[in-house]
Amino acid sequence: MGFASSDLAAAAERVARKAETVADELNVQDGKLGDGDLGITVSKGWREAASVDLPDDLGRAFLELSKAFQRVSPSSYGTLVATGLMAAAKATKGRKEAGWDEIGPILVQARDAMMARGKGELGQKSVLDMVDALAAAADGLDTPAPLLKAIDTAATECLDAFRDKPNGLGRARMFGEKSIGLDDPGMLAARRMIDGLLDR
Amino acid sequence: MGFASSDLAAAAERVARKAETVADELNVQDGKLGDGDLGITVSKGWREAASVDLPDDLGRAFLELSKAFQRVSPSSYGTLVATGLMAAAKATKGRKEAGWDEIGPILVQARDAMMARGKGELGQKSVLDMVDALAAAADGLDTPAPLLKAIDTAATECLDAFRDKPNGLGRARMFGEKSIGLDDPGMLAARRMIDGLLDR
Amino acid sequence: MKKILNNPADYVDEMLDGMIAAHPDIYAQPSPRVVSRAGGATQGKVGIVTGGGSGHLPIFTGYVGKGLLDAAAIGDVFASPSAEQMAESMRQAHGGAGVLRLYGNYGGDVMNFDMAGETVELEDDIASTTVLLADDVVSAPPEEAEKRRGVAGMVYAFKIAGAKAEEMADLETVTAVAQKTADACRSIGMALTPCTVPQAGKPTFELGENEMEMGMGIHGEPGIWRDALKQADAITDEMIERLTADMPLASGDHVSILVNSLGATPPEELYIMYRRAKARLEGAGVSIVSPLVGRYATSMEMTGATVTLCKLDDEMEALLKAPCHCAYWTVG
Amino acid sequence: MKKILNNPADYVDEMLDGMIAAHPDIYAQPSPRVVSRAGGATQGKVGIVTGGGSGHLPIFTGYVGKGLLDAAAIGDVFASPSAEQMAESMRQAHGGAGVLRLYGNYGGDVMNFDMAGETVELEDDIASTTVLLADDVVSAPPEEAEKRRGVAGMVYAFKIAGAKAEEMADLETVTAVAQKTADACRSIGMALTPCTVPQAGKPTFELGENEMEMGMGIHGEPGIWRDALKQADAITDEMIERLTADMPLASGDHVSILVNSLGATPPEELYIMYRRAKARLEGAGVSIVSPLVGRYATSMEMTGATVTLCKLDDEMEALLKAPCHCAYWTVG
Ligand SMILES: Nc1ncnc2c1ncn2[C@@H]1O[C@H](COP(=O)(O)OP(=O)(O)O)[C@@H](O)[C@H]1O
Ligand SMILES: Nc1ncnc2c1ncn2[C@@H]1O[C@H](COP(=O)(O)OP(=O)(O)O)[C@@H](O)[C@H]1O
Ligand SMILES: [Mg+2]
Ligand SMILES: [Mg+2]
Ligand SMILES: [Mg+2]
Ligand SMILES: [Mg+2]
Repeated sequence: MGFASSDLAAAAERVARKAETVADELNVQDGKLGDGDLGITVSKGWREAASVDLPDDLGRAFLELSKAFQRVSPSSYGTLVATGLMAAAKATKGRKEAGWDEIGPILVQARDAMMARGKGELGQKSVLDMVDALAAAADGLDTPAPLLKAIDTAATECLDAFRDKPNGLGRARMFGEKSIGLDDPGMLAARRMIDGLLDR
Repeated sequence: MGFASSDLAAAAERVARKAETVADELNVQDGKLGDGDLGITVSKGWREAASVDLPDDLGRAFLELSKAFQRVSPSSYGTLVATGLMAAAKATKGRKEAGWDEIGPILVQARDAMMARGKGELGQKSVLDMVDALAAAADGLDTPAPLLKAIDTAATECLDAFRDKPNGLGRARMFGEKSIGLDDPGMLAARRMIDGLLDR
Repeated sequence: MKKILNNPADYVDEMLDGMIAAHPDIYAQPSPRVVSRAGGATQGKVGIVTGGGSGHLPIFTGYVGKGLLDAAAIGDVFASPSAEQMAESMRQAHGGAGVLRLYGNYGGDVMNFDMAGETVELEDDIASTTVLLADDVVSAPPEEAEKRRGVAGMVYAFKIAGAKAEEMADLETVTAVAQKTADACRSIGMALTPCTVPQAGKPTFELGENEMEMGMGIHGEPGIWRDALKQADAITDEMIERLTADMPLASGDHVSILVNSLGATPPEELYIMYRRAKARLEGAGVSIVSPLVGRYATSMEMTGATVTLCKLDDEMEALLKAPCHCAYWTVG
Repeated sequence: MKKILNNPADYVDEMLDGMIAAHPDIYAQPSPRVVSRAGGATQGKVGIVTGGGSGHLPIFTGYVGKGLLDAAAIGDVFASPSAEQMAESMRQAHGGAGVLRLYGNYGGDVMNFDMAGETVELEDDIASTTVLLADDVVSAPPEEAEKRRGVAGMVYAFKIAGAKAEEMADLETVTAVAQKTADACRSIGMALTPCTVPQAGKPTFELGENEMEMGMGIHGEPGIWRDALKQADAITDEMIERLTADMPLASGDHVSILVNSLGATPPEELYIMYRRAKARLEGAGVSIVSPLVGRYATSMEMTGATVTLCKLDDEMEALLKAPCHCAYWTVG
């Protein structure tokens, strides 16, 4: 048994609900070294995504989610999320269901697509490192509970591992040393979305 | 014995010194119903006036004081003070000395010139009413000490008498009822100049 | 004081130096605090001068230019120039056909410009006239309209009288057109944050986070009344209603409207107001001609806006559309 | 939030409505968040498009006009437009001779404009090129100059490339001139007070009464370093020194300089800065050509200023002086 379009819709709704409550936190975090809009980006994007009626075709469902982000959240982060969702759409095209064990490989494809779009590299303390860490954690797991638990742990470890490095991408890059000690807002946003998935 | 150009210079210096210390108070008072510049007007004007070398001819000495105000304080109040000083210049032209008993009549002439220049009337709660009150108080007195005392009392009484009336001239006019209870800033400035004369 | 300046006492002179240096093709400063056209007075043309305090750019000096003003005398921030500076501006503007003094109704300015007029009549034999802008509807009731202060309506008077003078009309005619324009303008202002006069060093009033000043002047004076901060449409409605109550408009009337920033309010927000004002006016059958939306009469860094309506006849409409050129406004 | 607006979510759309309504002879809005010239694309002319967040007027949409841009896609305040809106702006600008995408180097904008370029190439067969402005010297060291963000230097690129396109030069030529201009621009900013993004509702940073942010961007980002508030001349000196350290100027060089307000800073204070900048540059034997002093690239009601130097060759100088017309800038 894997996951279907209806699971995606339920997940989007949970994440969207969480996004509303963390919007301020993410704006503040983004404002420290950027333009302070990440909370808006994330909450608007998921609100729109959750409001869409998803088709049964899993690939087209991912595509709709991607388009929702493209429509309302064209900032760096929104565009990267849309790019990642597009990769998932390609991977699941024409199917009604996907296995939990596909999550790991889908995350790898999302990560690569996001790197190509944003011309970023791993190790620069961005959402890319987070997706990479989640992909590694998900690898080989084929049931939802352990998978979510692994992802949860990996997200925390990833934040911890990068906190004391300088940002090398996006607006925060300019602040160099000053970014040391601060969580990358894009990574933190991913962490909060996982909180949403876990109904925290 | 009356007063000479040197007395004028000494008086200008005392008033100028006082004007510096009350500039903030007058700005604040003017700011309540106006543009908050009266303290600047008064302090700049007297600073300039006190810095001028006054000729012995009393009329030309008053003219120099008037010109000092015209040069650096062309706001309503500065222009009115300059106009009043011009009237004094006309009244004392060609003389080295004037009697203390001339102060009353000179104030009457200053008042009339100021009314003509500013198209104002008595009773509108402006510096005009103050000059009028001082003129009446000085009338008939021919020695400095009683004259200063009479002027001092008259200034306080004038402020008290007008405080609870509305302003009818200048920027404060627009505020109608709101100006009730507030001293007219121009009257208050005159009161402070008398404080300066009295070395308070 | 959050301003970019050196010694506050030098604010105006350094500003004028920089302005002349940045636009030497448009402005000249023949004597301190007097700005004239770079080319000087036009022979045979009526000269138009204005004057008043600094801190209102483009008003006053900014509007010196072809199809607009010939010279301006400029005082300290929010303070009248001296009578002598005003007299000098009139000498600079005089091309042999007399001079119109066109400025806002403020006590100090009027006293000094009157003195200046008396001086140049005596000393230089210059014939001159006065037209005062008194367009701020909240500053006195209609019965005492002549006591109102002048605000952004000046912009229309400069433009329309300036175009008439450029047609080489005589002093009487230019004065009449200027007076007609002054009579046809109504303005009202509101402010959200104050500004700071450099030499005072602190704002003249304080306002809570959710308050606005209605009936704001352009000199950092407090407004006539204070209100809870409302939405843009509600603010615009109130402003338009107060203006049209004072100067009723009928279906078919032609008006120009100036939605003006007091400085900090960005054009984005002026457009939001303009959108509403246009809907209101056109809803009443009024045609808008040459609308102006931008920073035309300011109080340095004050946040807020003014709205001016100028009711046009055919002559005024044509003059409003005539060419002009200064650093802040080019038509044609 | 001390702003004049209705529902914050409607800020941009109402602003655009008002802007188009106020200047129907200059701008049109063929589809939401896409602004084109009122007359549409010019057949046979290279189209120039730009795009980026709202809240920077006159940037971006304000510079659509003759001798400048053909279309712009506009996002929420300080946020990128969508790739689809950018694609539509390119369709609107396309007159058969291809389209130059000319905009500032910001992550979201670049990702979306790249997507847009791919889309119109596939769907509409429109050839296009990209020139990114990356003029902010403090945003990356010289070795990584291509990572710098784009700020007010855009204004020069719009003007100079726009004039070249108006000469009916081909896409390659227009692109080369735009790139040459982008390479010749250096900018630096400073801020005294922040601005508020309507949908966020509060300022993104706080600053003490005697502090300033140096190396400020135009998106309400904090500056790169914080300093005690200095006098205008000292601020200007530091800015000029940092710019010329990055792009050395020699005696005899021709440069244009843009002293730009981030919004609330009034022209009075820009002129004080210009006065100093001019003395410094001319003191080094550099000639200033067509100086620009005013509000050319803003962050709504932010207080602060940016200084841009654009080193000119003969071609760029002629193009800078060529005619142009939009609601914010008229030459000739
Ligand atoms: N080029 C990029 N590649 C990968 N991740 C990026 C890139 N640029 C930004 N990010 C991520 O996006 C986050 C910021 O997102 P957002 O606030 O939308 O950016 P902006 O407002 O600058 O467009 C960063 O914290 C970082 O994780
Ligand atoms: N037309 C007038 N006639 C007489 N006194 C006046 C007149 N206008 C103003 N005043 C006096 O001047 C004071 C204000 O002076 P000032 O601050 O210089 O005015 P402003 O700043 O409006 O030019 C008032 O309090 C009033 O006493
Ligand atoms: Mg951001
Ligand atoms: Mg005053
Ligand atoms: Mg004053
Ligand atoms: Mg952003």
